[in-house]
Amino acid sequence: ENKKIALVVKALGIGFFDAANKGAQEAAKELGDVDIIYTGPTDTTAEGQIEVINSLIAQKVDAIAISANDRDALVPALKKAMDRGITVISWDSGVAPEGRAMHLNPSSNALIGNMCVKMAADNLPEGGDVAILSATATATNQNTWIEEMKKVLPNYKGINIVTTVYGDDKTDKSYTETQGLIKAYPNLKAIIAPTSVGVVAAAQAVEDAGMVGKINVTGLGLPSEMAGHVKAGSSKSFAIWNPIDLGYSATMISYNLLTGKAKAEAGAEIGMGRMGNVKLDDNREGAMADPFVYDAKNVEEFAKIF
Amino acid sequence: MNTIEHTTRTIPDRLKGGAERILKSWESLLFAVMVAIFIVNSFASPYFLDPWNLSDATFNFTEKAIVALALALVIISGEIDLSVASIIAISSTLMGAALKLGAGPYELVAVGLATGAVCGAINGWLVTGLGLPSIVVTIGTMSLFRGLAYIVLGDKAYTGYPSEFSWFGQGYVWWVFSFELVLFVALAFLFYILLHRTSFGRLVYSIGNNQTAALFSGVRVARVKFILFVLTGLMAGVAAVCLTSRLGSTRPSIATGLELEAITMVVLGGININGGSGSILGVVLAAVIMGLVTFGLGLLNVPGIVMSIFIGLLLILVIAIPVVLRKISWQRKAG
Amino acid sequence: MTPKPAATIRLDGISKSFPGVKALSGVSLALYPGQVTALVGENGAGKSTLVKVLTGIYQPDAGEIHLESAVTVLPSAHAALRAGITAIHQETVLFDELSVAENIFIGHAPRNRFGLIDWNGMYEKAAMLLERAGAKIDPRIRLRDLSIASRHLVAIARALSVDARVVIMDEPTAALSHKEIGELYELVERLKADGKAILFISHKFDEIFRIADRYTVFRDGQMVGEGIIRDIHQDDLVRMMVGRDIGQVFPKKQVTPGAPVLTVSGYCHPTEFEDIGFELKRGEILGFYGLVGAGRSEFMQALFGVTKPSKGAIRIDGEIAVIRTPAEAISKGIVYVPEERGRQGAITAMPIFENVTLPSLSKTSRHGFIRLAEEFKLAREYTSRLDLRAASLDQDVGTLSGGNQQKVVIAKWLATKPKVIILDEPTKGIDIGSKAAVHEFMSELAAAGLSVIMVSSEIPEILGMSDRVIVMREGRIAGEFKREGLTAEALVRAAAGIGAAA
Amino acid sequence: MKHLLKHREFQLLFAIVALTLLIAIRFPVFIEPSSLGNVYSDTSILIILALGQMVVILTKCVDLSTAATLALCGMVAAMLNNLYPDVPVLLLVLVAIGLGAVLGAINGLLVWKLDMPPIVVTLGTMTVYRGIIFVLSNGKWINAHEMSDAFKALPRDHFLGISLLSWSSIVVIVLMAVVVGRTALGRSFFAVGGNTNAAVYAGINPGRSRFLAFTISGALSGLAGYLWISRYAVAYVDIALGFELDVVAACVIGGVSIAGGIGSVPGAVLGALFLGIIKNALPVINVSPFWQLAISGTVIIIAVAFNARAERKKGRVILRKAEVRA
Ligand SMILES: Nc1ncnc2c1ncn2[C@@H]1O[C@H](COP(=O)(O)OP(=O)(O)OP(=O)(O)O)[C@@H](O)[C@H]1O
Ligand SMILES: Nc1ncnc2c1ncn2[C@@H]1O[C@H](COP(=O)(O)OP(=O)(O)OP(=O)(O)O)[C@@H](O)[C@H]1O
Ligand SMILES: [Mg+2]
Ligand SMILES: [Mg+2]
Repeated sequence: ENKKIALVVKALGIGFFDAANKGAQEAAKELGDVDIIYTGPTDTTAEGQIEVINSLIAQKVDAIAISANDRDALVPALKKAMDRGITVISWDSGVAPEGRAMHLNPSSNALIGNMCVKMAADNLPEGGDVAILSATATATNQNTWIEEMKKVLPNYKGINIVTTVYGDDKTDKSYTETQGLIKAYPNLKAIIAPTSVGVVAAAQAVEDAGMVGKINVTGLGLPSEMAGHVKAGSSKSFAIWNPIDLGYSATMISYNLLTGKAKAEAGAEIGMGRMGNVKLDDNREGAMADPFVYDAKNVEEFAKIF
Repeated sequence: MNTIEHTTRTIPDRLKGGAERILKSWESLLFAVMVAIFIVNSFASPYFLDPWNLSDATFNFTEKAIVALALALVIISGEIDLSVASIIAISSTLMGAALKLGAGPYELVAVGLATGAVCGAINGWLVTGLGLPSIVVTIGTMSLFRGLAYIVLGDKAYTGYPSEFSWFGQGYVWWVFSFELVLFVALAFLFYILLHRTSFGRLVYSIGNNQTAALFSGVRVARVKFILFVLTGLMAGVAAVCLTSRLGSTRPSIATGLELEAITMVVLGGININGGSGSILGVVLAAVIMGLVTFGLGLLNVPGIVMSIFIGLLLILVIAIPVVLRKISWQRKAG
Repeated sequence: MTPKPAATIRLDGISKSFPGVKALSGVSLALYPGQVTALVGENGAGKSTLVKVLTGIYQPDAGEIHLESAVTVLPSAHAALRAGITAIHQETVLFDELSVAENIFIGHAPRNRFGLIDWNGMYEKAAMLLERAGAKIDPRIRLRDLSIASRHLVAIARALSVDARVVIMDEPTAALSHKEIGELYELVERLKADGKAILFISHKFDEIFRIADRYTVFRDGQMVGEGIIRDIHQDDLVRMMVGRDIGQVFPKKQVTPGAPVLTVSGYCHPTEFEDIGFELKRGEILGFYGLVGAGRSEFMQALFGVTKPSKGAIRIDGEIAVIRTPAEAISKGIVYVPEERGRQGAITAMPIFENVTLPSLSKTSRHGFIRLAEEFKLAREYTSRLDLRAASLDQDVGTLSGGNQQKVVIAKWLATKPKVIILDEPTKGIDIGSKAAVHEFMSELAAAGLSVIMVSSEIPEILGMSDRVIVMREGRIAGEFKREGLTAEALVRAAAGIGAAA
Repeated sequence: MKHLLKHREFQLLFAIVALTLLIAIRFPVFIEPSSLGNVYSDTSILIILALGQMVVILTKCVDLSTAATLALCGMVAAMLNNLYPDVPVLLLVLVAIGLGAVLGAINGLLVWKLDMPPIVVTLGTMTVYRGIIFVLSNGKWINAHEMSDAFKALPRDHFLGISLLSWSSIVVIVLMAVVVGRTALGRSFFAVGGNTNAAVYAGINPGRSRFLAFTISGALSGLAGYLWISRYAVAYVDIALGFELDVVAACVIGGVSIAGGIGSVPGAVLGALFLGIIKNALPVINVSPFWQLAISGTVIIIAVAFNARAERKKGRVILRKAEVRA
């Protein structure tokens, strides 16, 4: 009997998560006795994820690895899953500690926050106004990163964050918000969008407004989606961790936990196959790897992969 | 000089027998559909026929169905309320705010219900007091109420609801019967009585059929409609309590899109969208059908959007089939 | 006897069924150029259905239509227009939000050379047609700003806008007042002179005998007779139509009015009526006469609490009463049988018994819970008192004939045991047989001690039924008359505002 | 002047100008020609959809499937472009319009031939059409670099200093003004919605008129689908989710009566512009994003109340004296 590991994502059809699924399949092949159930709601809501979790509990899966739409709202449903003997971990976007065995951060939040500001600052030797375009106002990881960005701000002289707007991970809303930023802040020099949907829309809006060279869009994006905009010059660089590795690692961790090869406790080290080990902190959280920066030199190469 | 014969011919009360009525009714069609889906599900997935799983499945529809019960009355009266999901959002938000002010579980429930009722009253006043069409009023309040939730909460969330409070959305009354399910059954029974067994229900039907004639018959049309909107707000408040308790937290985006599912339930349940006819039993059956379909497809890991294709087709087919059958039978008679 | 010319249009063996009703079974009808054929029959005899068959709105189940001796099929209203058949329908079939010109031309508007609607041409032609119909109306204004009579003139202009061989008029005078009716007669004469074949449907016999050349009688969807008007006596025509004799037309019982029940003083409304005051006694029938649009319905509706008066007071049995809603009026014993039965009176998609008990629900229910047995009992009692004809009490009111629907509405009010019943045009559009029935129980109600207010625009009815008559003109009381010695002329003068004859 | 002010359209125009000036007081950049041009560009799609929705509402129906139709047509156009980058863009635009017309016609047929309530039909097809996108695309996105440059360029190119996106809405406005004002079909929409029964007597087939109204709405949604996808250079399942309510709101603000039979092309256009300006201006004038929803909700309610007052029957005047006084 194969082990059933469910990879639950924020919403189906997002390139980032499809890539993570690739990694999960790779891990399953490596392990041999694992079936991956790749699932998630259609739009990014907690209620949708709860329905998915309920049907996974009913199917008696062995493990659930989830990227959460809401840090808190999923806790009761996931608790129920754990009560019924299912191993639950979160990855990418986390769940509150009582709702999961452990959480796998793609990278450490502090590193991501710092990286975002650094990418903006590297192109602004004299400093200048920077705006943040986030996803939904409730997105856990975005909010954490924005906090981290604000923390490191004093280290970058002259960089001034003027506002944070929300594109709700919708292209049209992100686009309109970007247009609004361009109009409202004539001195705007850079837009940081720590979301793969927002960063693409922002780059598009900057190009359409003829502001290429004046405003630099940076943040977190997928090479395949950003390649065109790097070429067009609206984005000089952006960062991301490798989603394939992330899906791979989440699957490996789930497998190790459910087979009892590892325990999710503070301070524990859990194996992630080819990705090495992750060390858990007091909140039972760990980081996979550093974010990786893409620019005109390497983006084409990676665009073919994810 | 009395030329009109006063025949003492009495008119019989009813012509059609009860059995014939029941067999030909919409509810029997829905019941057949429900049984069919149940059987198909049992064969399609080995996990379906498990009491705990079925119990989990009820969470897929109870909150929406509670709202749908009251919405059904509003729609029978010829109006509509698109703002129910937003009322849930603001109710939940104010419950969270009350929590921060130190409210206990029962005070939280009171805040949730009261907020719902007040929002319903606002809708009711705009529709009956100012005489505005309910479809556009509630498109407006839909944005307004959710917008208020965003103003209060922004990117924050309320968490840390007390564990006693979580019973409303997660607790079980007995064995596999959750509090939500029991509450829904009880409310369905109450709404059944209200609509089909009280004079208030009769007034609702009369308004939906012909508002002017109802007014000219002494029905307090505005008052009845106002009460219906308040009732719908109140039920949205009930749903907000359940949902907030089940999620254990509040975000302003809570319950997005719930209004369309509730309306789909009402329409699938055989309530005439133009008002005047329909029954509570139909709505209950439709709720169960929708719950079974989504749960059955969920067990097969069918993506949610594909499920919604099924629901959409079901909606069109269930309404179209009787029409087509009637047309065919006429043609036979004529030809 | 005039030599019989070739018929312009001839219907043969036309049948039409609706689910559950056979509206027409094998009827025939012929219309001749330059002649007016009157079509008479009880409510529900199938007259309007025949009109709809002739104008392509309904397709007959069987039978043939011969247009100038060629068999014709009329698959749509458009086809009928092209075939030169035009009609003024019984219901107003116009568009409130469109301009007068468009109301006249919708469906066949003049086009310019690009195939687009030629608005200017349309306005010009509309103005011409309106003049022909005897109306002074600007074709550019919106229909909703017109009075009811003007609307009918627009409907007539619409009928004239096609170059028709056949003109059909289904109860065209029902909503017109004296003066406009006269103009309509003139128009009919002109159409006759132009050689048009005219079908004229009416329940008013004086008018039929005045303008028709021929008659055709329908009963229960069948043709039961036809002939030349000059050769038949009114009584025979009625007998043919109803299938029995109608005795006394106005069976008014002599009642000595008792103490005042309702006293109205100084009732005003900003735009509709002003300073209305009168006294209504027990057992009295008080007639309200006036031209169509005199404001009688508006005043009655204010009395019933539908609209709010700006000033004024009423006393019921000597006590001051305030009525703000119909519910209050009903509880004080005032009820109103409205003019527009389909819209304001009956709830057509609900069963008879539910209609009857709607205002009495508090009596038939206990603690707000419905008791069906009580409801059926109440409904049975009052419907049988009015001799309602129906298959069962749970039948939808919409499936009843017009006269029977009216009975349901009246039964509904009698079941509340009112003190004052207001009947607004109680016999409008009702056939002669049912009319007698309505008059009969109106008289019985008064004899039983109820006070009746009867709004009517028909002089014979007013003269025949009322103990006292109040005439309204332009929202004010123009005169009050005792029954004795009251003449039609006096009424018309008061209603039209012509000074007393020398 | 007084006469002009009585028209809803002029009142709305006045409100729009006042609103724009108000914004300009705080942010003068907002009324620079290029900025206003942008706002119009941004609102073009809403205008196109509102005009389609208007004819449907005129016939006493409502089309809740516009946004889903838009998304499906846009996705199909994007997929075709992705698969066959050499197919001329104009052909793809025609395909999008044609597909939209077919989807609209399906709504129309269900309403016409099966007598189903339009709100139910379009509620059903709304979810079905969206689901089809998922099935077709397998939930995948089509990104900017997967579209040909010509495909993306069309709405961005300028002609006489105005973007082709704006031009497309201008063409649609002119076309719809002719259809609604000067053709028998257009007038039949008013007739059917104003008094369905009377329309039958006037030789109009209400079912057929509704069918055509839905088809027009579908075709315009199809066009809007292409414009949307190429504008934002991305296609996925949830494109324009919930946008149908904005479209209905634009119509209602523009004075189109939800009860049918009342409305005008300028009204619908102005309604869409009003909503567009608010949505564009709020980010500019620095209104917290959390306030935006509540503000647009309030605006809709106020607009409805305002229109209802204007529409309310000015009671018949029987009393002569009162008439003189008034
Ligand atoms: N659309 C319909 N559906 C069902 N029954 C109908 C329909 N139209 C007419 N009927 C029925 O057909 C019969 C003939 O109706 P019709 O309207 O032709 O009567 P009429 O002679 O014009 O009466 P009136 O004098 O009251 O106008 C009636 O019994 C009526 O109820
Ligand atoms: N121009 C109009 N616009 C809208 N409704 C009208 C118009 N004219 C008449 N009506 C309606 O048609 C019905 C009959 O009209 P009518 O003119 O008879 O009313 P009235 O003046 O109150 O009454 P009456 O003729 O009984 O004195 C009334 O219910 C009235 O409200
Ligand atoms: Mg008739
Ligand atoms: Mg009247």
